[in-house]
Amino acid sequence: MKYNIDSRGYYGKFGGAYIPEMLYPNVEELRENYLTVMEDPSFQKEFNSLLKDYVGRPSPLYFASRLSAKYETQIYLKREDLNHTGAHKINNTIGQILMAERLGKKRIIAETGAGQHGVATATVCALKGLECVVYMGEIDIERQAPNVARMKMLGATVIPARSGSKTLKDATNEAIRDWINNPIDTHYIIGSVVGPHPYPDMVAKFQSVVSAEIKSQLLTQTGKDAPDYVVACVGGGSNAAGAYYHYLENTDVKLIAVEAAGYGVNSGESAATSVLGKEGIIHGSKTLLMQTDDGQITEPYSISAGLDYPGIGPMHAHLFDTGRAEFVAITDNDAMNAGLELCKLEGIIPAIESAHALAIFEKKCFGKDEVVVLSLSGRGDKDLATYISHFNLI
Amino acid sequence: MKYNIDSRGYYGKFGGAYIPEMLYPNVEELRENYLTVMEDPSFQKEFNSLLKDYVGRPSPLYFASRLSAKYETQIYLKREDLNHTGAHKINNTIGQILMAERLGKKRIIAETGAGQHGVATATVCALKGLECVVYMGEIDIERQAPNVARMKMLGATVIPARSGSKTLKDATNEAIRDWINNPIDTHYIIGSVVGPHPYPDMVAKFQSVVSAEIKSQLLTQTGKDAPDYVVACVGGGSNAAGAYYHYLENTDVKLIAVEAAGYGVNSGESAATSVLGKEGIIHGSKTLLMQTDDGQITEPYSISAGLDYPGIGPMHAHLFDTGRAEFVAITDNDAMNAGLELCKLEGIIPAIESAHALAIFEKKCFGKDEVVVLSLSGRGDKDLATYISHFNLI
Amino acid sequence: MKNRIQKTLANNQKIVSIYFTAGFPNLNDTCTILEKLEKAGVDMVEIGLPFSDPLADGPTIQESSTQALKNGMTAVRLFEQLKDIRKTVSIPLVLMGYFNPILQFGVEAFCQQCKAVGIDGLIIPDLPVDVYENEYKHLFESYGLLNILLITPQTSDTRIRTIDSISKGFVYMVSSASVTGSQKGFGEAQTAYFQRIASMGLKNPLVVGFGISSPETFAQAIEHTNGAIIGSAFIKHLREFGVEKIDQFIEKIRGH
Amino acid sequence: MKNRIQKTLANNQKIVSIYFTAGFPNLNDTCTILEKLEKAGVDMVEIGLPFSDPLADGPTIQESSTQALKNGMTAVRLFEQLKDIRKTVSIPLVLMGYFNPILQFGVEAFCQQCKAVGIDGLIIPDLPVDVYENEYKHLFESYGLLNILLITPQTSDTRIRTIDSISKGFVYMVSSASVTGSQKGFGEAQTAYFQRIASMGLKNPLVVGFGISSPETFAQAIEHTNGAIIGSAFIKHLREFGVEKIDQFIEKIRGH
Ligand SMILES: Cc1ncc(COP(=O)(O)O)c(C=O)c1O
Ligand SMILES: Cc1ncc(COP(=O)(O)O)c(C=O)c1O
Repeated sequence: MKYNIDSRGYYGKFGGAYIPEMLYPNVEELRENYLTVMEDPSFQKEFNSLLKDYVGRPSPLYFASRLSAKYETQIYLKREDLNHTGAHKINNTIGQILMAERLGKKRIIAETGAGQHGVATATVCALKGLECVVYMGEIDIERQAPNVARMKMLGATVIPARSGSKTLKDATNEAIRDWINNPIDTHYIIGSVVGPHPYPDMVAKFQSVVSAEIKSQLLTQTGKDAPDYVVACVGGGSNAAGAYYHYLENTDVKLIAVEAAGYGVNSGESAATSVLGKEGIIHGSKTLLMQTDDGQITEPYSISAGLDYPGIGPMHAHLFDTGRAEFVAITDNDAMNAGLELCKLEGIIPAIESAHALAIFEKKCFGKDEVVVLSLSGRGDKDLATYISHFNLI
Repeated sequence: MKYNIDSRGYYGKFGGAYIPEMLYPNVEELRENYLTVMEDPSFQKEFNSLLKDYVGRPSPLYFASRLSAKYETQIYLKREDLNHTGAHKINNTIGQILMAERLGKKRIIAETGAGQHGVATATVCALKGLECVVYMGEIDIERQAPNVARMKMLGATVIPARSGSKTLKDATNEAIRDWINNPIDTHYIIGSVVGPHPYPDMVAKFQSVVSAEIKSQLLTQTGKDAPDYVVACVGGGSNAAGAYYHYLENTDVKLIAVEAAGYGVNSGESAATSVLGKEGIIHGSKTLLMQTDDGQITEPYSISAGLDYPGIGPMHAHLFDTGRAEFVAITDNDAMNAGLELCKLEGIIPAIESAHALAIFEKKCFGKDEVVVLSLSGRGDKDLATYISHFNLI
Repeated sequence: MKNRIQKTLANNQKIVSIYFTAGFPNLNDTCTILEKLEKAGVDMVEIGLPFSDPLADGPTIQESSTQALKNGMTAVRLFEQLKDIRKTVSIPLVLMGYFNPILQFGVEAFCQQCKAVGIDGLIIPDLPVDVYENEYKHLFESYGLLNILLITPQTSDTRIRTIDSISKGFVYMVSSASVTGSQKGFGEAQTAYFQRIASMGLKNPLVVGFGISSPETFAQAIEHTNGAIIGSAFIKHLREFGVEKIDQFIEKIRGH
Repeated sequence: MKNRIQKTLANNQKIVSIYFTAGFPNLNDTCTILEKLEKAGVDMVEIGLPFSDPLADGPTIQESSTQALKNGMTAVRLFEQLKDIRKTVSIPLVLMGYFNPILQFGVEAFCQQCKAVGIDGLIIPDLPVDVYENEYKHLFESYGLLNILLITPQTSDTRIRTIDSISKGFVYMVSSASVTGSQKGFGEAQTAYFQRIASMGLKNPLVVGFGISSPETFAQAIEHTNGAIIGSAFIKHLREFGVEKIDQFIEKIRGH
């Protein structure tokens, strides 16, 4: 339990619940109930059956033979792109909607960056017949238009966040404001392992199904249940948390977290939190975040809406702090090239977020017999316009 | 074997191989080899492992509880929308690319309507490193833009078909012309159960995994391996063929085929082949097709690019002729409403093709305890623009 | 009683044959074109019955078919136009059409009409050999119509011999594996193919089609065979000049 | 030695308190605004240290914060501006700021500076009660700073009593569960809430904040409590009139 959460809601020195008193009842209600609810057999049963019959889990663990051949190592892709709605985000929203239902909530709010979490939230709200309001940065609304359309189809109200950098951070602020204004009947479905305790832990637990599956799939496919490496991109860090979860305490498994370097870590246009960030408070949690010397939160930049966030979840701050995970920053360009390469070699169009993780193979050499599991967190359908214009494919 | 193919390549009086001599060697090579290749254990092994680890099969059989409640019957959705690339089409292209590889082909061509088959073909070509050319009607290129972008990302060349109605029929003509011009190293991956024998049978066999899974999933979930009804939309008829396959000879299972009525069966803007069609020859097969009294093929119309085809596969012509399947025609409007309803009730955005099948519940009453399996052949991501403008969702 | 096709090919070792689409450029050009072709010294004509989906044809013939259909051409109308053709034209006439319109017309009725107006043979590219043999041979023969079958560079020797044995008028040698109109000129592979088939000693004469568009390709095609069919090149001529200057086109192709 | 906040609330049963964002509308307006507020008869002021992500604030205060940051406001600069404030202003001054900028400044250094310039209390909305108690209470107290804690209509009675027991200056009653500036007027639920808390007999005075924008809401707020804080309404006034007519604004709110 060195790398997981402690009983006070902290990962080492990171975490906690730095929230205004207005949010105290909501967060406290959740904190008091989340473990009991999650461990309830009826909850487990419904959660697992929706993951199986609705989301399509288990997602495959696919040995990417042409990619492996090119990089002379053993690459397995955890295919979260095949989930209903196209990313890992739905694992969490399924869990949280069942939680909200059991807490008697009637209205759901969420923030979204890439729109995947917004779509996943709108989806589960439709499934349960609950009202859904999604906050999304104005810039993200533009660059992830297909997901905005999907949310509307699903009956959600999408409200543009127009402050700050008009991206994920600002959408999160707006969602928190909504929650402050609607403390009784509303549940806030946070989309990553960020926010006040118990969110990071709750979201990580819902996403932990990913590494639970990796373990059993790897055992079947290779005879060993643990790989040499697990690689995942980190926006807030939920897909990484899910992919790492059951390996956190097994230090034979090396963890690699890939952040978005935008135009370059030192370009001033970046979202590489671990390099550029310092300890502080963002969205209710003590963690690493990009900020000025005065403690104003920096507006990040990445071509990838899902990684365009100035913080990381407290688990990841701790993994960075302790050296348990290696952090690598990947530029827009390198990510886009890696994304296109996966299309050409494996016939899979990855989300630009996931493409950042894929760029690891140009950055780092792995051994011929080493097994690298990479979290393919989402599919690139939402990113087609960005890909097409980046590569001039028209 | 009353409803399946006979040894001469016919379903009753439909089928055969009405092809120009230029295509004879290609088609004959395939006819001679397809069964042997498909039955080869190494083929089966690779096919099944790709279906599992790459495509994400089995696709779930999802009990749609809110939809079932609304229509007071037991509705199970076969979730082909969760397959890699978003539709059932990939089952067939995986099979055919392995076939092409074993026949030593180096270049792949395909036609596409909705673009799903084009994407599925471009995908398997990338996976195998083969050149890929996809023919697509100019109108379909416009209305299914996301799929055009995906094909380009995957490295395929998309060639617009500019003759006739500029839709699927014309793209098929162009693909056949290409094949005539490139008879030696090229394999033509047809996207539905149409074309000259052995295509209809080969494609049906590759798609039959769908009903094989339904049988075992239904047994687990309901204790019986056969439903009362299987419902599927029919463009060429491949998703229907897959969903019916293992129930063809079990006449306790009622089969419903849903065709596109466009603006109405008698509006002159329709693609309801079984009502409007007569026996004839299209794309190398004797089947039912929409045609003038002079035998000119009619230009069909449907809001759904994948159903916008003036023929149906010979299996379906036979199922219609013998009364084994009930054919129902659904208008654009009814399909769009049914599609939106699925979004709102179940959080699933269906392809407009599949939405036609869903409209059956407004047309036909099913018993409270009757089990209806519906082939949700694809997801609606490709159709967002059409949905959004149809419902004025901006 | 020999069929006109057989007679022509027996008399004339190197025939020039022209394909055109009935109803193009204008609905009622059919007879004029036929008469002018005969006058220009053409030995045989293929009259194309236009089809909406001519999948063995290249863009030139496709477009002419689309135009002809727009102009209102149908099988009924074509037979109507041809009803007195044998009063003015005596060279062999072959009707070329896709199977579906014929099927809708009724195959027997179609044969009957063909015979009535004086058609000598049929080319139905998408009527496969086995279906023809099993279902329609008897009918065609009873109306004195020769069914012209195709071979291509990919057709196996065995199959060529089968086709030769079924054929009565000539064997239509597709110059290369390609839809009509898509050849620039003949290369070594094609010449070798012409030679190879010629040396097989088939019972039927060989007539080459597809890709003959110039005096050079015409000369190459007939070197080892009994004649050649010009399609797309003639359609282009019609598109440009209408029914005028047909004689000049033929002269040019013959290379004198 | 009593803190100025405590003295003011002991003397004056119904205080009027104003919130404004330091550095808005212009970087150097801080002292002018403070002086004018005192002159207009305001009893206490909350000076907002602007933050990039003020998640408990509504659009009016957010925008003023963004503007203030653009103008160059920082904690360092604010303390610089306030260094002689106690020469001209004697009413209690509360600094209100989000926790992150304070953390970056260094919590102890921040307390030290507050004391040096004459700040009486702090409101840090995202510093939770337990963290305050465990980590910072000692520090705040050693610099004579009162930490003002909030309660809302959703706060349980038990928790209100805990907060009351930890509090020394006053309890900040959030009028309703909402971010600042989002109330139109007070309804029955709020009046009942004011009454309910008032009847709990807490040891600390109660000051109401959030949603006070008019003489009516002000009057309602102070009926059962010891005072009210006006924020967004005052920011809007500053946006429209700058530092002019502050006295008129205060007069209007007081309702005379
Ligand atoms: C496909 C995909 N991957 C990754 C992320 C980043 O989020 P997280 O770090 O929480 O996994 C997102 C966020 O939207 C996403 O859509
Ligand atoms: C999602 C989907 N469903 C159905 C169809 C119709 O094809 P078929 O009748 O062969 O299943 C298509 C064709 O593109 C499709 O994309």
